[in-house]
Amino acid sequence: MADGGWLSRWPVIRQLKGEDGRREAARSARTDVLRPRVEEADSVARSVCPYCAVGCGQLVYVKDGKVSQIEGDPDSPISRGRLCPKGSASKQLVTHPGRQTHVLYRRPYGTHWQRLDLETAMDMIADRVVRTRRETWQQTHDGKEVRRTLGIASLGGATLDNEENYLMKKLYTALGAIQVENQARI
Amino acid sequence: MAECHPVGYQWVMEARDRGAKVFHIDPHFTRTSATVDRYLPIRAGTDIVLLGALINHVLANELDFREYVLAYTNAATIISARYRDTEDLDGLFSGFDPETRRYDPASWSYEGDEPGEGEPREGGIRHAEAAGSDSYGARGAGASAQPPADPTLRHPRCVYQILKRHFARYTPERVAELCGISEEEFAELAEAITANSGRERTTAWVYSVGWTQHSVGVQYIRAASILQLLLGNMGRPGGGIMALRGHASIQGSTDIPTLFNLLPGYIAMPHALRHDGLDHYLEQEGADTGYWGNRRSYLVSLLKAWWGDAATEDNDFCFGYLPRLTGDHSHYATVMGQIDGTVKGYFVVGENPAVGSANGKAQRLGLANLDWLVVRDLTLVETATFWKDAPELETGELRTEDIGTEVFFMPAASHVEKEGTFTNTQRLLQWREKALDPPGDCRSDLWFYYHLGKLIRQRLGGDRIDRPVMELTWDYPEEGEHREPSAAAVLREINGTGPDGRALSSLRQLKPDGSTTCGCWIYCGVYAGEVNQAARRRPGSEQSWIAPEWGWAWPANRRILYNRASADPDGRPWSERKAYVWWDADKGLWTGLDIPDFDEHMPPDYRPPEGARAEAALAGTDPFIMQSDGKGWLFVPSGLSDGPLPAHYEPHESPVPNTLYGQRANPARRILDRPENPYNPPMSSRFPYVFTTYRLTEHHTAGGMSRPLPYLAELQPAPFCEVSPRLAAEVGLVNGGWATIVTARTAIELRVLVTERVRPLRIAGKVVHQIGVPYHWGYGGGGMVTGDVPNDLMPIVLDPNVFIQESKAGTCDILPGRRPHGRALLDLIERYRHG
Amino acid sequence: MARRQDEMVPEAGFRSYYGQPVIKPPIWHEPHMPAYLYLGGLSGAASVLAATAHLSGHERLGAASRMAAFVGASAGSVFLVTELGRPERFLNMLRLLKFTSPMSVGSWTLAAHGGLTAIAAAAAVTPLLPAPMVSRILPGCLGGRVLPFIGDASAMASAVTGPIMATYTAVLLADTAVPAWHEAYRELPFLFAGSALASAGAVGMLSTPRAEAAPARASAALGAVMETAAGIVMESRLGLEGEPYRRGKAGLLMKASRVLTLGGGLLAPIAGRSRALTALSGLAITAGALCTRFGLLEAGRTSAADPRYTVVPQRERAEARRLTVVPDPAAPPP
Amino acid sequence: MAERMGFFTDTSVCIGCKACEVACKEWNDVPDDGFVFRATSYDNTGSLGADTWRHVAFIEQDGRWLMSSDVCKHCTQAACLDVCPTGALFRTEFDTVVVQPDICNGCGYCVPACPYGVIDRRERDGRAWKCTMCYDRLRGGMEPACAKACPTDSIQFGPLDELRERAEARVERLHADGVLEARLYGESPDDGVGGDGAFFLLLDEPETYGLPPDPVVTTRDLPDMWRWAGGAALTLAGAVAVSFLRVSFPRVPFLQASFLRRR
Repeated sequence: MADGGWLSRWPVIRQLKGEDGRREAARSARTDVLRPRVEEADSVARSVCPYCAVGCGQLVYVKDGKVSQIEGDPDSPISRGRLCPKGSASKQLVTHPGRQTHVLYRRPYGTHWQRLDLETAMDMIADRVVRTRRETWQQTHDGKEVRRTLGIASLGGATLDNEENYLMKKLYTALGAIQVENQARI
Repeated sequence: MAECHPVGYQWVMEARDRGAKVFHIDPHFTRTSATVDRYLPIRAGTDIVLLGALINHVLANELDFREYVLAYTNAATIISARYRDTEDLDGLFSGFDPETRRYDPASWSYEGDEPGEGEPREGGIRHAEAAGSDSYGARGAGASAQPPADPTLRHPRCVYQILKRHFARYTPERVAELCGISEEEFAELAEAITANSGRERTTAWVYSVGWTQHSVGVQYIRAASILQLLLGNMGRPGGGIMALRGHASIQGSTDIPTLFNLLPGYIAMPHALRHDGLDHYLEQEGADTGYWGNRRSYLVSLLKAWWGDAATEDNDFCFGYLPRLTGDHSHYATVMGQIDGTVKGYFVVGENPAVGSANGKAQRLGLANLDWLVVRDLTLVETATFWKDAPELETGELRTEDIGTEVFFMPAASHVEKEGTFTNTQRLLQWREKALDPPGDCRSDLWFYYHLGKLIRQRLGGDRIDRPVMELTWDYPEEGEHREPSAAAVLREINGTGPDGRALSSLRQLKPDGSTTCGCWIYCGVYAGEVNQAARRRPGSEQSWIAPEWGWAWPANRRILYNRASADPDGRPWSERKAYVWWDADKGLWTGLDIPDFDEHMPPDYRPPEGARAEAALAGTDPFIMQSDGKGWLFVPSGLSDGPLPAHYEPHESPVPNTLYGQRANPARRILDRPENPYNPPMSSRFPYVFTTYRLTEHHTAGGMSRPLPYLAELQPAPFCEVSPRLAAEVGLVNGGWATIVTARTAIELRVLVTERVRPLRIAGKVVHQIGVPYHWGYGGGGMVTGDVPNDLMPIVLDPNVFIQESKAGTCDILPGRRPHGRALLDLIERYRHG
Repeated sequence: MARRQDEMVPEAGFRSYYGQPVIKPPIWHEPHMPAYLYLGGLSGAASVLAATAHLSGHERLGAASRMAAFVGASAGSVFLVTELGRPERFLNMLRLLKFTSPMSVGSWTLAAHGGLTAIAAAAAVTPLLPAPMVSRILPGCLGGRVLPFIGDASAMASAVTGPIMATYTAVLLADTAVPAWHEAYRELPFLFAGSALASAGAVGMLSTPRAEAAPARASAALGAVMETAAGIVMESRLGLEGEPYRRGKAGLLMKASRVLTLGGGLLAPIAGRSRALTALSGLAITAGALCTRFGLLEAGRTSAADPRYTVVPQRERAEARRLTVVPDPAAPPP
Repeated sequence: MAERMGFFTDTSVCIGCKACEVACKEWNDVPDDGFVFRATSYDNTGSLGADTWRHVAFIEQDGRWLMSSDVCKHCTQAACLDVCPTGALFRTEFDTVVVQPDICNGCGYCVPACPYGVIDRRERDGRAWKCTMCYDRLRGGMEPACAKACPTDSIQFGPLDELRERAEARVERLHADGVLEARLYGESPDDGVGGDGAFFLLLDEPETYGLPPDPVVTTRDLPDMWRWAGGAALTLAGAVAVSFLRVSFPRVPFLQASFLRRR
């Protein structure tokens, strides 16, 4: 069929040459070159599903800087390549249009969001932490040294990485923030 | 399990295929119920009656695995003569103070171990107020290594006899009366689990938040532990009690806790009123025998990891830098602090309390009273948008223009856009490779906290308040265009280093003198040999069924905890079928399929010399090495806040009385009696129905990671309740129509699914209807599908040990049709509150 | 306890899954599909009428029928193309020739028939046009000599494609899983042929002077009788599967069709002297033919939408076979 | 040509998780099917269609809850393929039935032709869509997305002959275990569609799951249909002739002349 010419590719002509009209003759040029898109991935990362705690292995395929597929890792002795509906929806989780990619800011008593650049937002948050910490610092409580602030609290989800939890606890503890909690309590 | 952990459930299906008999006990007929041998519907909040009756069945018929029980549990240990049981005090244990509603556990001690005057070493009011039991869960409270014991089990004060007496009233008749499980069904269950336990066989229990989210949740697990210890099912393959955890790294979030009462590795946060310096703290916290005897090494290595060279022997290794607790600083206390105005700034990181925590209104009122709020997430969850779409705006309780909270929404990187480890439900750490950079302003939480820490340090001076921050080791290699801190470097810090600066390979290398560092002692070894062990990916098909070279499990890559118990006291497997680890006398070490959870060179005939410490204080026959006496605790002499043994108490909100004891509900449960948190009166005709919440396969928690996804949202597009045909007929509910569920907190509207999967139960002579409510929906949150918030119905009433809310059993009323809106909603609730 | 359907999750009984259809209803739209069915049938029968009229010297009737055949085929094609989900790809209809696909056969037939009727119509129209205009459009002798010949030949040829046009659409409907259509595959072609004939007759008698219209009237009458007879046979032969033709909107349309077609058809031969009656008859037949087509589509939809029509006959068939075949040891006990 | 590949969906181990529905959509980029609370147990996608290529049915019965993942049957004698005029539908080297989206012109004929109600036209797109058994994945030696995801192996993929053997063994095992209602559906090459490339183990009558109890490929009767149509066509021609006969009989002698006459 490589011999070009629309006429020779015209399925009716191919039918006349003896090809089956419900098989070969019906195939389009696109069909002939169809391959699984994961074959064209630029990279594959071995990951873990972010939903429940079973810890199913995931393979994350990336093509042109975008996730092109996420599916089960057959090597995982936990999941053997299988995924539940949530795990199977992981690509949508990371690519869906409702995902926010900009910093948003709501000023006190404000009625709408406004954009803020990341650096400004980080500076503003750091300023607030430092200010609130100073303003609410407790050196002692009932005569005992406590070295803490009850003015700053934190609640983390349980999809945080261990390394993230570690830095959070480390920083908060050094700052004297003790109301540091997690989904694990809930 | 099929519902919430479908991929894990493949192994249950496989076990069934090989002949395992599977029971499902749940108030709600789920996908699991549909695929097991026997489904037993139970009234929510009564599992201790069932488990207690199973324990009674085992004890009364002497079906326990006696050799195991004698050798490996504290069945023979003799308890203080001051102890009084619920049998004696009509539902209370000795030591209860009605004033503070707290227990003094002194009388629960082993004989000869009773504390003197004043605050006991572990337990007690201050301990209880700060959720101290949380740390004991893995830790083992103080008790002596060789307490008095009666191996004949005849002593009236030995644990075995106390147990027998305590559980005698937990009969099949009581199960039928309180749980709604018939005597025949109970007999089938009891027969199955006892027949399937012993040398040749093991039985496993699997639970989830259906056991924990109760005002007596910890004691549910305790009850199962007693049963499993009696049947010899702990530390053995195919045995155990498995907690199926619902979030990717919720296990990791307790191991390396972002929890108020814990430091990494279940080390208790210091308490201002209980501890002074480092030495005093170590003296007060935990026993000297068993592995906790090494706690100085664990804590000092942690302090060295955090404050590096600044931490020296002379300054208690900066122990004083740790802020002190003075009571309850948990999530719900924090929310009350927000409402009261003490909490000014709040970070919410990958969490959505506005719809995900009990009593959503209290959560939102708290958020509305902050100075500033930082929300980090993938989408605009309700916690970020409450100021413009909270239900309280419609009722007039809040007005956007009056809410002074400054809100920062910081978009987060997804799991494929950062590297790091999750710890799964079996304590397995798995490293995720990064697939690509996060888009736009999205950053990992690692990036956020690292750079925030740097910015804060730039703003601080050197006074005594700021010194802990300035001296903190806070210098990680930065990678890539976003200057992402190296997660591998953080993991290596967690693993710890030796005096030579090299990564440690085992927690046994940790030293009390400050020569080692370790961010989390139970994770020590995850970077052994300078290799990220959590990143190991040897295919399962190329390994044994234990798959030791896939990821890394704490501690020391052991896949079954306390697996010394899989061998008999002499170190031989209980049976060939159940061989797991065993003593190899020729080589003089423990060996087997898994890594032995035991000092590998300690022979079975080892007996500790007088004055021995830590693991050396335990015998070669003591498998439960974290406990001070090396035994599995049937009876808990200290550490728990609500009793040494489980007792059935009705949920805080319950439509029926407790027919077992005069004491209706858990006397030590934590009640937050405030205007924001009104309760339904127990046994109230206004709230005649039991309701329970749960998850569906198609969604995740409060929906933050599922509602915005069309592929998941379309599968379960609306909040609904499940009711029986009988209740539907009584109340006038129509399948596919609307219902309004009312509690003292609020009323929400849901679609109705009338189904025979929900069965009315006959409880104490009357029909009790249960209503099931999946809790995945919220009013916004970028969700494709929105609806009222089921968690808004929930009261805040907490388990006294770990401060988890009772969200699995409450009471409510149900009405046909949609709810009123605006003021009319508040009026409706007022009417219900005041009858 | 009494259990109503709406009281609980309906128990998916032996019959169906929540009362949902087993098969998909035809997705074809109104008026496209029924209009095409009418126009295609009209064109097909009209071309036969045209050829026969030509042979028998009914030139006016012939010319009118040629026009009807041409307009039917071309307007029908427009409806057909616009009915496609991707109209720009209508040429893909001629990628293959598949005898298993009535639509493929129909497409080729329509292509041929459309071309033939166009030429035939052109030849019929040319003499009516002013000669200068013709010579401007057509070069040399083409207008004068060749076109009439080709036109006649095309008209004759279209008498071959015409009956196919008039009946293949019956196969098109019958060759589906829609019980009301499939089970009617014997009668449907006659119904279509009759209706097409009546339609062509009606157009013929409406557009032809009374003197030449007798064959058209006869065709109309014969067609109407044929359609009615086929319809009666069909409904009496089909059991449950025929129910959609008798019920609801489809039933109304089919009844209206019956009255209009038969009324119009019987009126046709006797309306000769009255233009009004002729018009009444012709319009009644046309309306009847349209009702037939709309009714058929509607009946097909009803038939597909109710799982009873799919399940019950199949269940009976399966049961009958089970009773006659040696019992399968693996089969569960009843 | 490659071996014939197929699905064996063993509903006795289906846990109704719908991973198949989602995995299919993720791989094949199938749009959502709307957000409708249907109050039909846990089924909110309703049925197979252009935007749902795997569909999990939930049937609540006394004491049991049946779940079953439905899919295109990839019939041996596929009506959709037979009636497709453009050749958009074709039979692959794996003996599966696939729509080529670059060819389909949305004529819609396949839709009512399918005896299982599988294929449908996506109205906002104009073309017909259905399960391809992940034809692109198959060409790369991968298994279809749904079968790969399925947590309990309820959906099994492989050479059809092998699957048939496995299914027979499974039914025997279930019968031995007392599950007498277990039966195969669509596995027999002798059925009305020549056997399904995707067949099922069911625990109740097929119609309970929304499946036709005795489907027959409509084109089986096509030769007959053509014959009847031929008869009708001839009758039509005859009727026309008769119409002219009665009134123009006298002109018959001129017929020949009329035909030859030039204007």
